[in-house]
Amino acid sequence: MTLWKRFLSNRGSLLGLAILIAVIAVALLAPVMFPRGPWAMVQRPFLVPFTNEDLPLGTDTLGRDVLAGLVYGARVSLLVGLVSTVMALLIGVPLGALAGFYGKWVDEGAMRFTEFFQTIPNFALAIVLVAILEPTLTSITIAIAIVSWPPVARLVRAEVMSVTKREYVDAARLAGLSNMHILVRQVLPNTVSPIIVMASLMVATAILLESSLSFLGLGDPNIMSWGFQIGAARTVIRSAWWLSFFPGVAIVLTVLALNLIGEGLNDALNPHLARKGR
Amino acid sequence: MSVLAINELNIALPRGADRDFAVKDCTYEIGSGEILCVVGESGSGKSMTANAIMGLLPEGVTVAKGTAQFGGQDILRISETQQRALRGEKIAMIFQEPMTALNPLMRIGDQIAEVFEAHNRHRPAERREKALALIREVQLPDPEKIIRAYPFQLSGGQRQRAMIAMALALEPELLIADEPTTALDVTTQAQILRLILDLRERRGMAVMFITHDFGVVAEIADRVIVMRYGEIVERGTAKEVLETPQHDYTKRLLEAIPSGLVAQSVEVAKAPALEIRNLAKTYKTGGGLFREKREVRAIDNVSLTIARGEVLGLVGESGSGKSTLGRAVVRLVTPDSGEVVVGGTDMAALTDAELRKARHKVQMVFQDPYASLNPRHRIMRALTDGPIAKGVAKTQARARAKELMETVGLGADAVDRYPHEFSGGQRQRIGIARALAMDPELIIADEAVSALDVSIQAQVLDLLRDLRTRFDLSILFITHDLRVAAQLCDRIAVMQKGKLVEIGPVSEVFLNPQHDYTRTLLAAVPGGGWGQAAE
Amino acid sequence: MQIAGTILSRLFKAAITLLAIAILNFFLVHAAPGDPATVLAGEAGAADEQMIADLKARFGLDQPFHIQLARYVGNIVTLDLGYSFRQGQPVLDLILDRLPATLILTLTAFWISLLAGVALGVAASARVGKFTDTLITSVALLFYATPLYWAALMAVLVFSVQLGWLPGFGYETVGSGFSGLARAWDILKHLILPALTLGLFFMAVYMRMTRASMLEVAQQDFVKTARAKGLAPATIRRRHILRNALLPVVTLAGLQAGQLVGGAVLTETVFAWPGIGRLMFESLAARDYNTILGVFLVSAAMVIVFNILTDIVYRLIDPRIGHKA
Amino acid sequence: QQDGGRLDLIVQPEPPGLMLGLVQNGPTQMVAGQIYESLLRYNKDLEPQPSLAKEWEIAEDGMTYTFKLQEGVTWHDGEPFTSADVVFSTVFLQDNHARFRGAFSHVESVEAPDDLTIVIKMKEPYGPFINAFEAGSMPIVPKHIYEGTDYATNEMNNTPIGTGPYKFVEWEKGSFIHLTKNEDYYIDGLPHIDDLYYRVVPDAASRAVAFETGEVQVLPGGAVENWDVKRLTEMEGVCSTSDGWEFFAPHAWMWLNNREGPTSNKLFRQAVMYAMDREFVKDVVWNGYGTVPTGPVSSKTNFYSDDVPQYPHDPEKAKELLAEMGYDGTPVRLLPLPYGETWQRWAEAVKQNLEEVGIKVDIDSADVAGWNEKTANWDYDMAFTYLYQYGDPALGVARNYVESQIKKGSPWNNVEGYVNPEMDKMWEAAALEPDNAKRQEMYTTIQKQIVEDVPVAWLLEIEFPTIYRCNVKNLITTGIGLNDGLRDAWIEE
Ligand SMILES: Nc1ncnc2c1ncn2[C@@H]1O[C@H](COP(=O)(O)OP(=O)(O)OP(=O)(O)O)[C@@H](O)[C@H]1O
Ligand SMILES: Nc1ncnc2c1ncn2[C@@H]1O[C@H](COP(=O)(O)OP(=O)(O)OP(=O)(O)O)[C@@H](O)[C@H]1O
Ligand SMILES: [Mg+2]
Ligand SMILES: [Mg+2]
Repeated sequence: MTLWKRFLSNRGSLLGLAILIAVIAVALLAPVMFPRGPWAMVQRPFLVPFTNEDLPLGTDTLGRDVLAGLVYGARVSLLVGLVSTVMALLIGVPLGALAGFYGKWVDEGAMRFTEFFQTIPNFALAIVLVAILEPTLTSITIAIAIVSWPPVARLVRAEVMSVTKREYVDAARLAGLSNMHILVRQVLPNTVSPIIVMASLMVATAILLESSLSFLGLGDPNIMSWGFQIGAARTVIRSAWWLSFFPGVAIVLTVLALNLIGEGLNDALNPHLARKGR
Repeated sequence: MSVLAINELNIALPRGADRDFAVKDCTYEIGSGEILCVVGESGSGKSMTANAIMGLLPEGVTVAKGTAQFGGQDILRISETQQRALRGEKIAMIFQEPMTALNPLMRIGDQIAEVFEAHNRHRPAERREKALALIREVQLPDPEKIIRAYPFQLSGGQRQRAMIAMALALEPELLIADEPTTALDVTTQAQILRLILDLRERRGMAVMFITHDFGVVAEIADRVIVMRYGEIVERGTAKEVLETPQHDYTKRLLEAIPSGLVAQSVEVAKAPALEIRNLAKTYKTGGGLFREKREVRAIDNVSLTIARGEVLGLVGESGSGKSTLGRAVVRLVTPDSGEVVVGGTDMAALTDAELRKARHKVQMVFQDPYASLNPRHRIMRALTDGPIAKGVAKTQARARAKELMETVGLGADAVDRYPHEFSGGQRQRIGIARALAMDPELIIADEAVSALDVSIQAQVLDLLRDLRTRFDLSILFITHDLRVAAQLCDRIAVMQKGKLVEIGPVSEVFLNPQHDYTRTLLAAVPGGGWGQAAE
Repeated sequence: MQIAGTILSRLFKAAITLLAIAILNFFLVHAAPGDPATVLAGEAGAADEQMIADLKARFGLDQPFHIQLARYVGNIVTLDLGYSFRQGQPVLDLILDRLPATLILTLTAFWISLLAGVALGVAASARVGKFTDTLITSVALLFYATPLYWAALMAVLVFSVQLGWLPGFGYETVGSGFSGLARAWDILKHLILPALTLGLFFMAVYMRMTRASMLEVAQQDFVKTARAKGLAPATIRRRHILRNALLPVVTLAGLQAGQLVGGAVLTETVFAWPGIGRLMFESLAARDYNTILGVFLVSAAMVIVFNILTDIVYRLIDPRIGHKA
Repeated sequence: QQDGGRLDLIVQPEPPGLMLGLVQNGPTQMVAGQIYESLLRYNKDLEPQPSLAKEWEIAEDGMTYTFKLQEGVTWHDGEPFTSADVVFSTVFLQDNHARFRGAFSHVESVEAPDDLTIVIKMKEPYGPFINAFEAGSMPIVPKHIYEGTDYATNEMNNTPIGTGPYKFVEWEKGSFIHLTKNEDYYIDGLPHIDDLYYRVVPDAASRAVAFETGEVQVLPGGAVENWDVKRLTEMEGVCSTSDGWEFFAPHAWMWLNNREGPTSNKLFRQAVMYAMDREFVKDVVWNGYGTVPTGPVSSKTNFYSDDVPQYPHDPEKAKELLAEMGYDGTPVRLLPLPYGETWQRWAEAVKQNLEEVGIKVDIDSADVAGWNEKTANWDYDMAFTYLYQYGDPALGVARNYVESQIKKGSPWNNVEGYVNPEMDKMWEAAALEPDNAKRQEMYTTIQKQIVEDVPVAWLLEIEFPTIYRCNVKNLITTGIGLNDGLRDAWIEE
């Protein structure tokens, strides 16, 4: 696979991939590494990092292991990021594709509908949705998905519109293929590269959004996430810097990794850059 | 005295390109007031030579060896700053593609005046005057308006002339013109050639003219060099090269040129394969915020018929509605009114589902072979998707695809390759194979050979001729190359501004044109020697 | 005149959209658990049935839902945003009070991010692949990935608490009695930290977009034409590449400028900035229906206004749009 | 003592309004308590002190209260203050003030024989009545502004007029409320400070920063999270006090739903009490502030008794009780109070404690409105809350345990659904008993029984330390704290 090779030849995307794999591995292994879970109060509170071998990252306000929280938080952050992105894609891609492909009233209708969701500032909308649904992991994921699909729909619509105008689509029509066949098998595959790149950005944005909601006290209280850790630590940021620092770094690293991967995919899928051999 | 002397020029391509050197060991000179035509097949390194002289090689491409003496210095070795001083002032270039060579967001006048600015000539107010004078000189209509216009408001020919005005602004000693007329129809092409000749007369500048059209060579060249695979295979005066070619490749090129002779056509009088009655199509575009509506009558009440086994040539200037007509026949464009009857069924009256069933009767070979192939699908899929949708069994469709690939001369194994692995001419043939796979009664061939150099052009035309005799196929052949039309077609239809202005047997239209526009068109064909009946 | 006509028709469409959004919002907001009466009663630390009944009647919550909706729509149509019973003020006054602060903050952040982002993008693209490019791209990525509120807290710690250079929160020095220039300077000082924190993220976005766009435009033929004229690289970059590269950036900027108005909740909260983002959030917490709806409507209107402005800017940059054929 | 200067305080959250007669939530009381006054104030021992009433007298039988008003008092707009205003206020508050309504349900009539005298006649003797005259409980509002108008929409609500030591100047919504010295205050020489600025800073961390950078000088209780309290109080020139909450005596507990689910079982509720490590929470979450309560009545409130069953942290005992009841592992929902990080951590600690003895807990989550909705509609298993005691069990405690106060729709009554008719009779009798010794006896019995039944899980007698710069003097002088203390405060240069 040349795409894969090209992707791996990029140092940035390789680094991103390595980080992401590490994060995923840690997330999967969490119960093995910390069988008592992230909430157990294991030591005195505010234990400074690197002073106790068993608790390398110290403890938080209630004496819980920061590292355990970080590791369990990885699960939630990734889950929210990935699931909400997939949901957003599931709404945005079909809607955008139909709008772009059929045009006319389908387009008009779909775009009005999209505009609806775009006109309310998305963070505000997320807040309202979480408030209505009450903060649980599910409702947060749904809210994030709901506010992030409109750009997907717009992007896919624009891409599909432009691909639909290409001559090979006309050729497919001449061959007597049905509309669905053309849309699914001829048009959509040619729009994947910008969608992939955008999706990588969305995963990152979703993680940030979840943490922002947590910061405002709209997180799921039963679930340890990085945003929760930072939000909970912000009032002690002066006396216990590490409580928000480590999860902050974890977010930065993960988002960075996702971006590097997205950028790498973008480059790998871009024939211009491929030709230059960069 | 030579203006430019190139010695042993080698241009290296980056790793992974199709060969190591784009240009290899080229040596030649251009004297002042001389027009040197550079011809050769696509990819032979013509543009690269020109770019090297300008110091504008694309990234990764480098000069490996050789010198280019200009005004007493080796311009391949001087610094970027020194090169900048030369560019525009001493050496100017007209690029191949006028549509994209102008900044879309800047007024034409400003773009011309910018040349003065780059070299600190004149005061700002004077620059405008000078730009205006140049616009007059290249005979753009309505100079006062044009100077304030944006590129998109100009036609292709007008843009090309604006480019020329820019190139001539500082009266350079050397003008490099890279295929400046490929995209233009013959009338516009003729105007531009005249302009260049005229300027050469008046200013005595040297011209390096890159082209693949031998008509143009015959018309303007003093001397000619022929390139292939980055090497010069032949050189000499225009007369020498055209009349007594030495190298095999040159000979083949010259043989492949469609002759200017018109075959006496035989009337084909079988049942009609296609009847078009009172067809009309008007494009309305725009209409968003700030956007005003634009209306173009692309087809204006056109009626014609094509008999079984007949080839009808459709010619006319760019934008006259030829492609639209072709697309309306296959219903890729829905006409506003009129009928399209294919083998007895009115295509325009079918429902979507019926249409899908009837589609296979008419197939189209698209103008741009690359754009019409899905880059992500193998050729096999391009050739079998249609037949399978039509109801042909999979194995049968695959067998037929291989057979067709043999027919068009590409070999059965080629079905497993992706479109980008083929050359332009090969893709064109894939397009034809795809059309044939549907067993059509009628093929619309839209500028099927315009992008190809003459040797490949000849291959494709042979194929089409062969197919017509073998399958009794009807063809609507859309082109802007009248020589090609004369070679292949039984009848010729001439379009102008959406209207059919003339239609008749080839010999009649070419030898005895009735309409003014047809006459202008014919007169503009470069290379002369036109319009004799074949013995 | 044509333009005035299209703007009018666009505004009309916008009005319809706004009305629809208002109704949707009405359902959304009322779907949240609790109502302003219970919140107020809850805060009072004591309540009896009579109090809650009184409050409900005062807020019009004793009416059936459809009547409330009808009343609301009636108000909206007559451009009346209603009355905030909680705050005892017409919603419009509340919003107009807060809007300037939000506009100052978001527009400053917007311009900082746009100008700096574009400048950095241009700089990075000019030296693509070199050290400067790597540096700019990495720093931008870092800004992009850093949670906004975290950056905000850090900024306050460093610049306000440790260094004491800048005020850490608030809109202006309270009770200073400043006026005129002195007041403007005072507000400016308060503005720096929040505007920077809010701007950094978007700066990164614009930077990346500009860089990509510059690189793409630089490939186009007309750039070669410009070089063939003998123009200096800086001139080419500014006059030819940048202007063309800006088109997608403008589109994005327009979308985001609109979103910024209602979207600065976090920054406004951390920096105690008295803007409408916070007003929205606090009203939501208090279920002050009319106020939330008002803020939503105003920010939706802002989004639409910015869309129209974007179109105008677009048209100024690109002559191809809106031209007679 | 020095006059002049300006004092910046935090008010959190921003009050919805300042008209104390209409709105009585915490922040409103804190700001409007400087503007409005009542007839009395209460010192730290909860003894009545003069305010608008110069002297007062309670008849032997407890059936008549006579107040003599201060002379020469004017409203902030210059109108004279008279007994008519007091009479009008009782009418006004009847319509708008739930707690006032409760206390005044024992009142027969209010009369003003002359401009400076008020006579209140009771229907029955009501011991705690004398504790009901603080500004938050009975603010005196100007008759000349409100009489005959629609109170709720009166324009003047936005520019409140009172008799207090400070006058309203300006309210920049979202930023600050500015009060200024009342030059015509009826006590000569008071107040000392020229300007008060109540600053609205929504984020707790920013509030700490505001105090550190010197931008504000007073952090009222609860303005910063407890973890910051220690750091701030250790700073140079910073003082703190837990005084000023005696009247309110905030008492925190978890409502345990007595109606359904595992919490309806007394054994389960007792297990919860044993399972919780309340000392740990006090030390860690509350940074050592506060007292672990023994029962429903705060140790600061009158008629407190510690002669009740004790519930130390004893997980084993808790497990035994659970086993005895046959707890089947049904998960219980825990609703924290959405008032910031401290409360959130608290809920997490409790959850952890309970899970350690085998009770499965899901933390429910809701914002203030959601919390109100859920508690008011009994849609919870365990719910955090804290309530004020207002100096007397009859005013602040009884409402949570008597059957007559089981009313859906308000989170400020017997939300847990505790029913004990015998106790109800005792509560009633104790409130009407004029003899304090007898009252004490009855309240002791009540406390014993209720602690045995564990209708709610008492968590903490909350102490809200007020943190301030030491150069601010006389900041807190009464049992009501910052809510009315600033008339005596002064700033040392
Ligand atoms: N940017 C590039 N990188 C690598 N190889 C290139 C690049 N541009 C052109 N080439 C290769 O250089 C060779 C010469 O190209 P050039 O553009 O000079 O051809 P040409 O003679 O102008 O052809 P045409 O008639 O099609 O314009 C070709 O083999 C082409 O594939
Ligand atoms: N999709 C479209 N929307 C609007 N206008 C169109 C569209 N397609 C073609 N036109 C316009 O219709 C006219 C006829 O176009 P058409 O493509 O048929 O010309 P043509 O004769 O094929 O020209 P060429 O020789 O350049 O291919 C032109 O003016 C063109 O600008
Ligand atoms: Mg070329
Ligand atoms: Mg065409």
